[in-house]
Amino acid sequence: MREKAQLSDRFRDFDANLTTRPWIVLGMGLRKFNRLLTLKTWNGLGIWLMIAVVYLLTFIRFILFIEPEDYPCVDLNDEYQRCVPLDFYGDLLGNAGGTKLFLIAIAATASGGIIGNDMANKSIHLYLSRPISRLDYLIARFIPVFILLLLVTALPNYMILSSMWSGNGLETSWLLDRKWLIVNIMLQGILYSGTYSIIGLTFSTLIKKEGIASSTFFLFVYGTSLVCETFFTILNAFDIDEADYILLLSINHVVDMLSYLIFDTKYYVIAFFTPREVDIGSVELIAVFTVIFAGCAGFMYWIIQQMEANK
Amino acid sequence: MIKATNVVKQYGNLKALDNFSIEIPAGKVGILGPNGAGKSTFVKIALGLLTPTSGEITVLGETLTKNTTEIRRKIGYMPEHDCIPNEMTGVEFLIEMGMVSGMSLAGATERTHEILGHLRMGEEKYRLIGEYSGGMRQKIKLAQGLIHAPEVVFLDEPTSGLDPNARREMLETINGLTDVSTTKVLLSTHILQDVETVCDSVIIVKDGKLQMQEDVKAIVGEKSNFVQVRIGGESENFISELKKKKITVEDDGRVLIIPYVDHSTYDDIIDASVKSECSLYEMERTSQSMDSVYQEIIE
Amino acid sequence: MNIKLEQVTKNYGNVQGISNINLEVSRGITGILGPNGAGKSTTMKIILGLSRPSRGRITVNGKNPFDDWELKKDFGFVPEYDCFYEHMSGLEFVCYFLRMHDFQREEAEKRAREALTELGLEEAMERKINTYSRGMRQKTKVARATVFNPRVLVMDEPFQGADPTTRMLLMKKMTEWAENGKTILISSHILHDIQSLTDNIALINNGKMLAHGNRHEIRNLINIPRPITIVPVKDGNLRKLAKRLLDEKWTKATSIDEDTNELTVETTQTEDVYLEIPKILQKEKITVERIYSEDDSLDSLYAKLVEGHQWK
Amino acid sequence: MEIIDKIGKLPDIVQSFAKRSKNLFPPIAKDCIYRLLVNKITWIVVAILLLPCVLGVVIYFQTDEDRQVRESNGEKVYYDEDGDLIHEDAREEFLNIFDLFVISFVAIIMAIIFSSELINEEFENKTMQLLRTTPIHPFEIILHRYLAGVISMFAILGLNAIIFYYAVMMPSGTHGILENLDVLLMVLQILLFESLAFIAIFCVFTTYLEKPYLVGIIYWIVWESFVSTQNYQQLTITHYLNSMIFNSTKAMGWDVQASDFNLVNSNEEILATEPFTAMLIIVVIAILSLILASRGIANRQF
Repeated sequence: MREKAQLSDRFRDFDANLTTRPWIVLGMGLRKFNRLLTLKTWNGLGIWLMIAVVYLLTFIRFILFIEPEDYPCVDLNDEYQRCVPLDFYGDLLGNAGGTKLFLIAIAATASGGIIGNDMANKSIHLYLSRPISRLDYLIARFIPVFILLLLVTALPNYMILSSMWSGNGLETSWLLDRKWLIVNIMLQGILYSGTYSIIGLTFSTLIKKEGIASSTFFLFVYGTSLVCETFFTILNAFDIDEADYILLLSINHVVDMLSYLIFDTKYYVIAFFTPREVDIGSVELIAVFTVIFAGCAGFMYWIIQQMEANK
Repeated sequence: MIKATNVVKQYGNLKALDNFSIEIPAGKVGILGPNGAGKSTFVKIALGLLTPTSGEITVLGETLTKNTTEIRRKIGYMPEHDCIPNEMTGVEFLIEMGMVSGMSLAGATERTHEILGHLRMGEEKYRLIGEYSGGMRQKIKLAQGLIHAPEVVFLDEPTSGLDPNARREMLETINGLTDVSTTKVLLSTHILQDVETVCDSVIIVKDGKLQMQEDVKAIVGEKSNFVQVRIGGESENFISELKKKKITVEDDGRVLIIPYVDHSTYDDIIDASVKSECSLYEMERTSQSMDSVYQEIIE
Repeated sequence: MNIKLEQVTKNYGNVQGISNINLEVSRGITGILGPNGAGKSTTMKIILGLSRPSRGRITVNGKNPFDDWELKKDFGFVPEYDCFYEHMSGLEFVCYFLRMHDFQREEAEKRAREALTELGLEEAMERKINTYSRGMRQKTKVARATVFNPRVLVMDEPFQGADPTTRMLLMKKMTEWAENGKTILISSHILHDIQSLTDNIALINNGKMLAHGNRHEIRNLINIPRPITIVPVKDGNLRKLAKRLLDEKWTKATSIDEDTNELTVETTQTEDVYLEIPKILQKEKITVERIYSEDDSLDSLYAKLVEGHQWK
Repeated sequence: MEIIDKIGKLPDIVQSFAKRSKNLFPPIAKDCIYRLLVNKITWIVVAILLLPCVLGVVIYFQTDEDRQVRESNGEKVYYDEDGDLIHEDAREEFLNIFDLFVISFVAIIMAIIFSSELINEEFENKTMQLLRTTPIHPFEIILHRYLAGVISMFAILGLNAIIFYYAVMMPSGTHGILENLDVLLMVLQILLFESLAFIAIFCVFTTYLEKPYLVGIIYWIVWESFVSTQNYQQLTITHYLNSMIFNSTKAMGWDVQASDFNLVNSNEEILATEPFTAMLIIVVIAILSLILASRGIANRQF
């Protein structure tokens, strides 16, 4: 009896000692990140495997076979350049040789159930009844995918950078001359990670089943990119100048173009084995990107807003 | 504890709450009402999950219209539907919920084990929630509402889907809550017997309006003017025996209802049972139950 | 309709669902009780021909419901869980299943309207099901299962989530249907409801049939003394009555609660006691206002059986 | 003996099914088609399907000025800069893109999506249990859903084919559009048989498997994409579809080789099946699949 009474006293006078909202959100995100990388589920295993593939590719394709003097950019012909940080995001197929396929696959696997599962088992109602706002919840769910993607976008690029730096004898001046590169790689990483995570989250909100959401995301992003590129090639065969605009339909290409914009390089798509320049104004590009990004974010927020109201 | 003045909530043309004013006292309070009467809407407004179309509501002395998220630190919520993920263990899930409420890892862990101990969950708390039975799931749902030591906890149909044993256990737990903590309980349910056993006071809501607010003890226990009798053997003999005494009997198949005049009615019944050689299983002057009160108010 | 289960066993892989269940139901309401996972739903599904028993025989009017799909026009099933085409309105949903029962379109719509109106859904029936509350869903399920006038009605937790008004309405309907000769099997966790609906129950625990029959008969099977509580009107008679009852050979013990003015008698005998006590009361001229046996309620019967008591 | 008995009863059963179907088919079809049309994934597929059509329109406006007109028999016939007939070019583009993109990619994905929406969703929503307590034979449950699926899939893809055909053929004027209607008809025929075959096959997957998506996609990649180009390609549906295209185009007088459609084995022997036989085989496979699927539902334990 004595013991029970003690327990009851502690129970009664318990002081939860709650922290503030930013910490809750950050903690939620980090814990979810931790759960994503667990080896206990097939999803986690798959993500680990794909991360391994990305690093392997980085190591073989970029670290071993690129001469330090070719870094970061080398002229492809008179007009176009091949830049390693850009090439990294290129297609695995074709002669670009990059990791995009795996990046999208990782984003699809990681983001598929991230909100959809909460909606399917209705635990979202519990999260929303906690002292966080709906926007906080969205941010907390955005963080893990975003961090995960940064691990496979910006980080390998920095690894290439540091290996090139060591190839150049670890001189500080070399690094100081390429300050812009360090910033650009980060910007680029954030751009890719942010876009894929928010689109992934949108699909997860839209389709409540994890597997279907993942595959739809993959088909939507990678499929449209393939289709648009095929059509771009065909249109080019007909010598149509406005063919460039068809690439705006593919999120992949929009992000690619933005990333080329960051590096201030001419964007090209390989059609019939020759690079063809794609010339779309930066204003249009940023406008399209903003529409996509804001559309996805707004849509998710709207769905979450609807959650309780229609119950 | 909760005070609402002229709260209106409108969904399109539908008025879920219509000029709803109430002052809910502390303790264990039951909310009753038909489906769609506005119970859930009220609870969700009080939780800050919905904003009322107009009107003002204060919970624990704080106005909800200003800081809807902050007030949730003081409120626990146990939803009606099944809403816990299958792929986590009970302990993991509760710690996660505690930390989402803003607790530290150590605090949440300690509290989780304390609550689960209090709810009499043993080693199974380390198993995946997907393997739990309905009663255990319900306990986890209750525990997540209590994890951050809230001042009020809203329980939305805590006994739905539970088998009789689990239901009894759940009711005992809720009953004991006020003994071991300062948490106040607001319970919404469809099972009137639950309110009878658990609550101190009861609120009945219909069509978005408050119909009644009363102490449970005051309503249950008032005697009615009927005696209920259950007999074995030939009931025809028994009835005709009573008819000789000019007493009308209503037979609803399993029990007989006999109007009560005074104590002599009891003697008449016993007399009739002896004469007709029917065994008398049960004789009782029916008292007012939650059922009859509820029906009276709703219809 | 005559439903007969003989030694029915059902395994799910290595997990035993139910084992050696014998049950015969012909008409009226039968309540199936038991804890969660005891095998109530499995039994119901076997009766409905939704799953095949691993061993044993199930016959409905002499036919096996699993193979005989035409037999199923007599089956109405109210499942425990939600199973709707959420995009349909309640009316469309009921109509849809009426069409599956080979009713023509106009006929189906007329019947569906009638059935839904009868259950108090006349306003909601044009609305989509995904806007329904739980009580309305429950009513829609019941309407769907009864609209084609089946002879067997199997209801798994029909009162779940239904508000008291709905519950009372459904209970009234069930009594009506039972009087019209339907066979109704019903399971519910709220013993109070079953008790006010029927005395005929089947108790299942751990996949085994514990008892089947009238509530009172089942109580008589349990081999423990039954306390009967008597409340006299006047205080003075309390001790007198206690003393008098102790003289009887079937009295094991008596106890008096002064606060509530209650006298509790523990008896060894069962049936005769209920005849004897009124006689004694009459002879001694003691007026009592209450005679009851707490043990007789379904609640306590359930607790005793499920917790595993001795049998005679 | 039992089997012989069953076969003896078959005409009666078929007759009673046919009679009942008048009452059963409309509600089921209405519900199924509605479900398929409001499905989000269907609309994503439709959006992807519209891309080629947009492309065709863009090409038309771009090449508008370059083409040359000659009058013959009062009809305007269009030629390109090199003096070739535009419609002969365009019809080949039409068939190539449609074959590559729609027939061997989108249509199969769509069949997987549709069949799992039709059958698997019902298992998950547990409405299948309710259906199994109604006096309706498992074969009828599957048959009417299947027909509804075939109708909607054929309608969507067929409409898309017509729009795409029009978009691609626009540069060649009315003459070109009318001249090559037989290509369109052939494509529609292929689409019909493809819907018939694949929805039935994926229905079998959905009735027997918990997660039919994965198996469906593996089946598509391994069986219909890989095996269909190999020596034993007669085992795949794609082979029969290809044979139908090959034979029809040949009959239309196009210059095509069997190897264009992978209809050769490793010894360069032509494996193409006669078109009528191919159609028959597809229909038989569909019916057998439906019977298999209905057995799956009948034996399913809930």
